[in-house]
Amino acid sequence: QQNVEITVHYAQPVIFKESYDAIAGAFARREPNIRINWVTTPNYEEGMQLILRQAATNLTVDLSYQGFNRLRLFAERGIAQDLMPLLRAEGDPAAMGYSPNILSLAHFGGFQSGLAYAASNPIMYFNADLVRRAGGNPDAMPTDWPGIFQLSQRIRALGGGTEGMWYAWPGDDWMFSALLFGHGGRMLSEDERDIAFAGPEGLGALRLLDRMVKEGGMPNLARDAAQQAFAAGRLGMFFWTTAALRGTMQQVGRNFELRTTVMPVINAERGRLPTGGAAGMLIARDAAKREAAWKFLRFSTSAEGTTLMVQNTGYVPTNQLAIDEPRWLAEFYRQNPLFQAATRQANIMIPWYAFPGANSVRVTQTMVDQQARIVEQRATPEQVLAEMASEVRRLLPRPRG
Amino acid sequence: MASGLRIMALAALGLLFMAPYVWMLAASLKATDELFRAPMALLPESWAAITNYGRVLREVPVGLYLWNGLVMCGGILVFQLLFAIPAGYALAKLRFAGRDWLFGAVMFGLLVPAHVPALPLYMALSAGGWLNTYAALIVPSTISVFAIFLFRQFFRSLPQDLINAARLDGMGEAAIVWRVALPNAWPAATAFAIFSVVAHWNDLFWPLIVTTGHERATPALGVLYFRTEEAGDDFGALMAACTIMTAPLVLAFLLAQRRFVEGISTTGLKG
Amino acid sequence: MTGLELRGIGKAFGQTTVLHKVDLAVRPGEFLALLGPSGCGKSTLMRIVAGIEAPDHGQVLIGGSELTQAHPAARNVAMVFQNYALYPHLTAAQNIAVPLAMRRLSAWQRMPLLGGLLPGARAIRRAIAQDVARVAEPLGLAHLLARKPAQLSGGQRQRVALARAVVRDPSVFLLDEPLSNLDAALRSSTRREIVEIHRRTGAATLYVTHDQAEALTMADRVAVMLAGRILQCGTPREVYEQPADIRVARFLGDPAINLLQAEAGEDGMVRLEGRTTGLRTRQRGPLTLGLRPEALQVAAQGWPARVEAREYLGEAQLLHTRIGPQPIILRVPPGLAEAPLLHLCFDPREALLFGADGARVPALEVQHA
Amino acid sequence: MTGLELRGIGKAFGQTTVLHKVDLAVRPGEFLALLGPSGCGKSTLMRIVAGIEAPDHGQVLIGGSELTQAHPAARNVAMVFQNYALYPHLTAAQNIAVPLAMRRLSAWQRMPLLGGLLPGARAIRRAIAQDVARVAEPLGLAHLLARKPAQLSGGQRQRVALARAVVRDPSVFLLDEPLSNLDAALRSSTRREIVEIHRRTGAATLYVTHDQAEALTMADRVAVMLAGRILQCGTPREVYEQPADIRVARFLGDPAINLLQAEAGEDGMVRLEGRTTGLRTRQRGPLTLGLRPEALQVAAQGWPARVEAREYLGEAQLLHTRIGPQPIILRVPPGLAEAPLLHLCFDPREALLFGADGARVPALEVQHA
Amino acid sequence: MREPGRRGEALAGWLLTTPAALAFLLLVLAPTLAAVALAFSDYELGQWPPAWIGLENFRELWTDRGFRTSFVNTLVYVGLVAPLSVLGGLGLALLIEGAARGRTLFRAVFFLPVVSLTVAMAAAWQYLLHPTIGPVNAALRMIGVTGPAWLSSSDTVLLSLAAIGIWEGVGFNMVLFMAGLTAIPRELREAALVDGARGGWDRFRLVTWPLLGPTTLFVVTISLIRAVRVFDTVAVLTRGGPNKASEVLLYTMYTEGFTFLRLGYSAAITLVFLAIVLVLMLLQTRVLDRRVHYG
Ligand SMILES: Nc1ncnc2c1ncn2[C@@H]1O[C@H](COP(=O)(O)OP(=O)(O)OP(=O)(O)O)[C@@H](O)[C@H]1O
Ligand SMILES: Nc1ncnc2c1ncn2[C@@H]1O[C@H](COP(=O)(O)OP(=O)(O)OP(=O)(O)O)[C@@H](O)[C@H]1O
Ligand SMILES: [Mg+2]
Ligand SMILES: [Mg+2]
Repeated sequence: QQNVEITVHYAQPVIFKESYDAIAGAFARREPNIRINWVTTPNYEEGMQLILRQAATNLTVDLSYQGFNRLRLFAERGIAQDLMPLLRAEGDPAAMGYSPNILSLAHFGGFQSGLAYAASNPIMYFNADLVRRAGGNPDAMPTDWPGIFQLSQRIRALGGGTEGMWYAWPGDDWMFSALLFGHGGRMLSEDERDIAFAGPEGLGALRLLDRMVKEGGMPNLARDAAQQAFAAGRLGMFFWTTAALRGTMQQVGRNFELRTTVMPVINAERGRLPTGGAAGMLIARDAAKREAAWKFLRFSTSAEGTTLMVQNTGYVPTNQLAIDEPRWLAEFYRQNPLFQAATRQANIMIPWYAFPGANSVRVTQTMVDQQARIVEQRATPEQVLAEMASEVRRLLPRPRG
Repeated sequence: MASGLRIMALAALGLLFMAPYVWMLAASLKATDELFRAPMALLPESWAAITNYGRVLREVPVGLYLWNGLVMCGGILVFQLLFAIPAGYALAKLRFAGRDWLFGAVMFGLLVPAHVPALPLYMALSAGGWLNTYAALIVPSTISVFAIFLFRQFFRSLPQDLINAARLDGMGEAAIVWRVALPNAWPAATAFAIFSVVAHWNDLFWPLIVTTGHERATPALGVLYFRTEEAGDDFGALMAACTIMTAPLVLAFLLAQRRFVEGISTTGLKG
Repeated sequence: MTGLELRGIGKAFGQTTVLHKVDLAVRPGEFLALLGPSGCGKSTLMRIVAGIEAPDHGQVLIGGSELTQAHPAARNVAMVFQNYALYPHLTAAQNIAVPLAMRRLSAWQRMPLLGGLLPGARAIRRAIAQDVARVAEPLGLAHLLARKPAQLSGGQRQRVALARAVVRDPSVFLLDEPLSNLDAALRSSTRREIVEIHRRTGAATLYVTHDQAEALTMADRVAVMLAGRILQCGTPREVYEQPADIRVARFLGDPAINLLQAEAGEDGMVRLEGRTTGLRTRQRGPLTLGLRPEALQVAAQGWPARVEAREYLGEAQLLHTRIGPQPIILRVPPGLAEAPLLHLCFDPREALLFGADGARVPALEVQHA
Repeated sequence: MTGLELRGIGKAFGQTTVLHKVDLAVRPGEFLALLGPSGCGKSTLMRIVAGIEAPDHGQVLIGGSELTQAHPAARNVAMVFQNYALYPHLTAAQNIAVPLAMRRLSAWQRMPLLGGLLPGARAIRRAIAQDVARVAEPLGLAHLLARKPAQLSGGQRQRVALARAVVRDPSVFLLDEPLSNLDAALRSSTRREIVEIHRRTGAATLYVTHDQAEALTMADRVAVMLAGRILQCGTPREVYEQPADIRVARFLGDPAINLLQAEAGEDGMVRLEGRTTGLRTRQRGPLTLGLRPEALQVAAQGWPARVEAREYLGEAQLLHTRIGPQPIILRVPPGLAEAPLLHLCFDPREALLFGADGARVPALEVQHA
Repeated sequence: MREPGRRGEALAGWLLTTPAALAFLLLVLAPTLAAVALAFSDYELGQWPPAWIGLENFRELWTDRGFRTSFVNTLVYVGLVAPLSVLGGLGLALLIEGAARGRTLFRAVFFLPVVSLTVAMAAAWQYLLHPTIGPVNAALRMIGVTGPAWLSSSDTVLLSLAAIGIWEGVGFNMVLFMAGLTAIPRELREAALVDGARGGWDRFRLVTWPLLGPTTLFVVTISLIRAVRVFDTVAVLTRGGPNKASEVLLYTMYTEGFTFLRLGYSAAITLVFLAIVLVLMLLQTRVLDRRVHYG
């Protein structure tokens, strides 16, 4: 068999490098004729730019792992390819661990535009020392928001610039989705022609944000600042993605006892959580490269690949076999209890909604900007919801024809 | 006593200015978990300098980055000077049709942010198969309108009779540029050299676009790679990398300083 | 050997007209001094010849070819700037060597490092260094060659500027007050050096100076310029002894010529303060009588004069006196004429007559007064 | 009225010692000319007095107070720089006004816009403008006041520099070759103007010039400086007629003094080229005999001299002759002594004698030769 | 008026400017025009070919709240940073040049910000200005003041960025001014001393300031341009937030183009940006260049 060389791109090497290296090592033993060149970008955003820029000239990347919410954009621009035929050719997807739930994470543009590689969901990090000093019990943290707020106020009362809680609302709409989905809401209507968040669920989400400030005493911090404050032992509870777990552990070090737990429940029945993470999408057009790239993608999302991924990152597995069969990951979770919080929420994970059309990224920015008004207490949730609704509506693709 | 006051004021201001650097240096000596401890201590509790710097030197090809930086900055600087000095001289001291237009173009060029022509340039380089070469790093920056403007300003203050004398002595305009104008604008040339090198040494935007991988990575890009691939939130090591990459610039500045002190005197002239 | 010719040169700075249709020719091998009061346009004229200032009208011809438009470097003229215009970044030796290096070395050979390695370059550089030393020696610059202009005294700078001009063989020398900052001894030795160089090279020389002694001793001809016009151009003797215009007479001579109100009677006899002067002229009525201080003698009889002041000059003294109401200065040996009241006389052949318009009026007949 | 005193001033630039323990006093109201060859240290001394160069040793006293370390502005001296140092961005009038504005207006009143509104400022500015006009007028600058230095001729710039110095009443004037670029007429009128200003203000004045005539006519005393040392300081007559040193004699006088090899016999009689000179001295052996060109006369008998060249000076001529092998220059009226062979004689009272070390040797007895 | 002798000069002028002009044309002008031409299209990264939509983008700009905020923010930022960094640079240059000791040291200290690596400095600033653990607020707490959330409050974020901008620009300007100071002939300063300029201020007003004219014009122009083009600090420290409080033109341009992928719209912002600054610049050089004294 002929030697093939493929170029594979992924973002956030800080988080993912070890996992890809491990997978590549295992893959090389299996397919010695396939050589992989790696291209990385610091974050998803630049990864997206890289692929789009290349699309405008000549593509050199054959396989790219992109953030879930960006996949739609590539699908709509005809860069990502439908993977279902390839998958079908190998047999029943579900038997290979690609359950419909998992496939749906990367189902955009009406076809299977990618295969989920790693998934994450928001969790709560907390400083067990502070919780104890404030009279809380680290082993039985509050499971609803009012409880959190009370604990937060008690931690703040410790003084010396200590803050109680911080919720990672800035950046993109992911954490807002968590609040919205937690209420059982959704972003757009079924046919994607109109918004659906302007109802009671959306208002609930924004009110909850408002209460975090009013009742929980949440300070106005940037995300990096919050993370630093947390690492410095000055922040009690920190709500953010499980993906940051490894870095946080490193920063915290021996400063205090770091613990994690699930997100507080909002609506026990309809409440869901958005899924972050990456999916691989196939770009290669050249037949040989395409085949080789597919082989790697398939392997990286197989039970074996997923196991390696989880062991080296802390993400939630995205292969049903790896989740179900204890031989893959049970041992790992026993040894790393901090990583369990995310898996305990895996059952309520749903895809991170990606907006359609050209303005998809802008929509998320608009939502963040609007939330800032609440956090800075410059507007009520009702005002914000109304404006957010009208602005997002304006940015949605106008129905053609 | 006035001079004492002056030095005190300078020292106080200097401390303020140094603060971020002090933090960077201090951080490069600390382990990550010490870094954000609430009452910050300047010196680390447990010295992690060896770990941090060792990690940088071990995990990234520092020498390669520095070499790439040197080639890129050197190449850019040479061409910028080659293009800008004659142009600056012509704009300052020669009268010719179209001069005002050219100066207008310079002023316009000053306004154009690097991002604007970036995409077309990228496409051209890509079409020419130049991506990931030194040429790709150097070529787009070879023209510096900043330099043209700077040299024009400094050359304009040169006494006209100096140039007249040179013409009588048989120098052509090109010879005047290099033999009379430039030697009398050394501080400006040095200032520009420093800025050019600093700007490109630290530039992330363009190298990130035209290079992939370590092979042609510049120092700033190296830091970025180090952060994204290795260090992540290991601030201590990251700051160690920053310190290493910044040090050559600081050294270069210290060496170039003398050029500012050496005043250019116009005592060749009377009146 | 080339000459220099200026035809109808006109120049104005904004509203001020500085040169009015100046015609001037320096013959091949000639040394021509340009003399005129401060601000009359001498330097401007020189700069036009050199090609660093453009005339508004007129033509500059060097060696017969029209070069009004040519680049300074193409004219092959050497110039001492009134303000020296030394290169501040070069040592004295390097300053002097520039015109040679520019002409003898090719562009490649002039390259900083590489140039030295090229064949021939080293030999040429050695030759240049020798030439520099050769001109520096008589100008007393030998021990100053390694200094930069900022480390030189005023006079030393001026000499470097001079050396830079005379180090080569141009077709025309333009020297703008090249000795103004030198002391008497250096000045006279440098004067001799310049004359010697001029003799050797035979280049047409245009020499601006405010020092008449310099102009009169060195020049073949002197051009007297006033307010942008050349009033007279002739040999030193001509301009000094036979000035064509009262302004020329007034400008030449130190102390200045005495100009006295005189009157030509009906008979044409010129009378000064009531006494006849021995001069006769065709004009009638008021005239100006010019008498140089050295033309006057103290005598037993003549015009009675009151001495008002004495100025000691070393080798002579100046007497400020008055004949009637008119002031008159004379130069006499020191120690002479201590009395407060003297009698003055003069040789009418040395007297000059000017009409009301300032033009010279010839004396028809002269008798000893 | 204040005087100026320099005590043991020493100054070196790197290895070169430029001033060797210079002692010099300018008495209150005195006009002292500093004369010396190019590069001897005159400007450096002036700059030390002004306080813009610091001496390595010694003290500067102005009006009796030690001001060696004082700020230039605190010394209240006015200076004409040899290279003018005009402010290129200011007009002639503004240049001249600077020292007045600095002293008469407060810092607030000097503020660009606001300053004009402050009480009193306008009146003071008017007074300054009047003063500027007052000094500009006699220097012939009245019509040039609105020009910037770049638009002025060399001589005009120099006059602006002079005007800037003389516009105020300092305790000391320092004038460094203030007239070097002026023509004879302007020079003599400006000379008179300076003397007048000096008389009026009575400020001690230190005046550097390379023009002896200037030094001798204007100064109360002349200091002759050579290679960083003051060799003699005395009245013009003293330094010209009774030089203490052969170098002083050689430096003063234009053309320079004739220095001839002579011999004092056993009887002390001084002989020149075999003929007795009428001078007697206590020294024996070879001596140098100094004779100024104007001390020599053409006579019926005396030393036979061959005429080798003649230089025409207008009011006189110079004869370059030789007595035996020794060259000798004399100054005679023009038109005289046309013969190629002459006889020269001199009044022994005007002759100077110098020993082998250059010091003056007194003549004991003098008889007419 | 005839301008004889100028033909050679003109030729030399053209020859000397040709390399620069060609490079400028190829590397700046042509790509810029190409990029700006997109302003009349709906081009999005990855979607080819774009459609020409005339002035549609500009119409949208007119109503875009984000653009307006960004415009005003930029003005405020420029208004703070440009004058303060020019004055600061000048002040430092004079202070240091006049200092009796430690000139080398101080020059280096104040120059350090110029060589700063964005990655490192972003981390440092984030830490120094951290609302709870940062030394700045810690110091404020010591004197009983509760410091604001410098970089995350919409009240202070622009001020903080401006302070950082000044910090970066002052050293830059200082070096330029020092280069300019050396070009002032020593004799003129001496003349000023003799003429009675006692204090530094007198000498400054009389000689230094007027003769620094060309340098000052340069520094002012460059400072304005640098300030108008502020980007790095916004991108790494605040990303325009919170709620666009630190959104500036170039960052808007960047996000519209590269994050939101709307290159056409981004080009329209560029065009408006260029037009505004070009007019300002022309005014400035027309007015100032006239008043500057060149040797
Ligand atoms: N900065 C300097 N470094 C070295 N040597 C210097 C410096 N300044 C002056 N000199 C030397 O010191 C000597 C005295 O200089 P100064 O300017 O005082 O001479 P001067 O008597 O004024 O001469 P001139 O009549 O030519 O103006 C000169 O030989 C000059 O070369
Ligand atoms: N750039 C200029 N703008 C306006 N007037 C000027 C300019 N240059 C010279 N002038 C004027 O032109 C006249 C002639 O100047 P020029 O320099 O030729 O005089 P000059 O004869 O050399 O005098 P000096 O003996 O004083 O050097 C002067 O009155 C001068 O003020
Ligand atoms: Mg002149
Ligand atoms: Mg001098």
